[in-house]
Amino acid sequence: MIRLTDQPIVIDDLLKAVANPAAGAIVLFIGTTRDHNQGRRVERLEYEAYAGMAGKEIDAIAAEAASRWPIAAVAIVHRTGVVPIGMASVAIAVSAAHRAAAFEAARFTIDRLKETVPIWKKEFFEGGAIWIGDQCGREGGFVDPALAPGEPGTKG
Amino acid sequence: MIRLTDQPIVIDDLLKAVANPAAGAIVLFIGTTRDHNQGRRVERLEYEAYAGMAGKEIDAIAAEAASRWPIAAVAIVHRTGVVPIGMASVAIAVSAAHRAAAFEAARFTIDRLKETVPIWKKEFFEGGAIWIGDQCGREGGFVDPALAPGEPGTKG
Amino acid sequence: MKVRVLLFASLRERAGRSRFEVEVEADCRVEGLLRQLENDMPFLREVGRFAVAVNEDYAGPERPLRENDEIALIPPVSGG
Amino acid sequence: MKVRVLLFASLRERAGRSRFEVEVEADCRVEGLLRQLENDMPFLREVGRFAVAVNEDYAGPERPLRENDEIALIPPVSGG
Repeated sequence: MIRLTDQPIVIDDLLKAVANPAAGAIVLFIGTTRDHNQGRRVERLEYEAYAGMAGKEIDAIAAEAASRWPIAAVAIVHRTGVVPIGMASVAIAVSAAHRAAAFEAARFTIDRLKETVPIWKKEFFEGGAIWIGDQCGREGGFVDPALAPGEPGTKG
Repeated sequence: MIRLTDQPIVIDDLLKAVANPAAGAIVLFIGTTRDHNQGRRVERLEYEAYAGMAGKEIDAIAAEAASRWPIAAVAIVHRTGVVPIGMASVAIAVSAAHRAAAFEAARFTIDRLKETVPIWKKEFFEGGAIWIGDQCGREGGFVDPALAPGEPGTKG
Repeated sequence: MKVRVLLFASLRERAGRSRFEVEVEADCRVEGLLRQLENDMPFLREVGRFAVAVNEDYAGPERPLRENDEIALIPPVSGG
Repeated sequence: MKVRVLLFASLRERAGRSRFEVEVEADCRVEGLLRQLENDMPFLREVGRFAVAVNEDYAGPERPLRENDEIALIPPVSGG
């Protein structure tokens, strides 16, 4: 299954990828672009990836999820480039015999993905743009000139 | 949004039902028919509902989820009649600004649905059939003649 | 007065019917109806464990019944 | 020896370039490369907080470099 795409994510492809007659539960997580963040009116997000490494890190997370929970399959796709409001930037599907494992593994996968996978989002809002993540460091970091005081996270 | 259907569940309809520009996260749960349960080879499940009350109970769960978590929308569909192996019997979609609420509300919704909504599944397996749920009561309950010792749950 | 009784799943199969009407006393409560039904369907005693809904809401044994109420016997649910 | 440096996101924009080669000592480690890069890109000092990957794996400051290694400067990730 592909890990990165610059095209709209096709949810049905993920569901098919994890379909399994031994599975009684599928949990799907979709991260979508919100129209607001920290009081800013968001116009779009733009994602940049270190493609080779991102693919490897995503594979590693999938492997870790499979080692920690009794799941049947996991599929992970992240979109790069511009992601308009309401569209999916990331989708994760997990199938398992029982729902507890599917829920927990899906939650783990998106949490870990946000921590380790080298992908960055730039938020374009009314009046400026900001790279999300730079601002949460204690040491400050830098931002584009036009922007409001930033906090992490434009996404679910 | 419809609550009960005797047709295959269309996942895309649920995703559309909860789509919201203010949402950064969608969590979807799908319960599918497993090919095995408690060592029995399952051939299919058949669901029966007390339709009027089931719809009301599903609405009540959706309302409770919305009151307990800051979610944008929730959609719930349960299929009735025969559900073949690998097909969805129930699907729940929740959208929210942030993923924690979406995950928790989705988990709550399926857990509660399994406790309160008057829907029953009959498991048809190699050599017999059994109404799931009857066997988990301390007082016993009854089962079809042909069956193996039963435990609750053919589903995730 | 008349009330309507609905049976589902295992209870429906065991009884061989899914709905019927029954004549009860005017001051009948849920528990009284159940005792009356057990005469006709003694297996209800063995089953031991089912919930009751009156007009599509779960109801306890003390719930008074009214003319034309719809009473459903609800075996352990197993949706999902 | 030569190594390749990749910059992403805010670092890429700030530097105005996304990849370049740099000549380093044969016994150079990650921390040595970073000090060398800071001469050319003093803003790396202000930034203060980024991870480093060598050949697509996260690496610490002591990691020795080899000819043709690909070193990526990784600002706080924000995928998802």
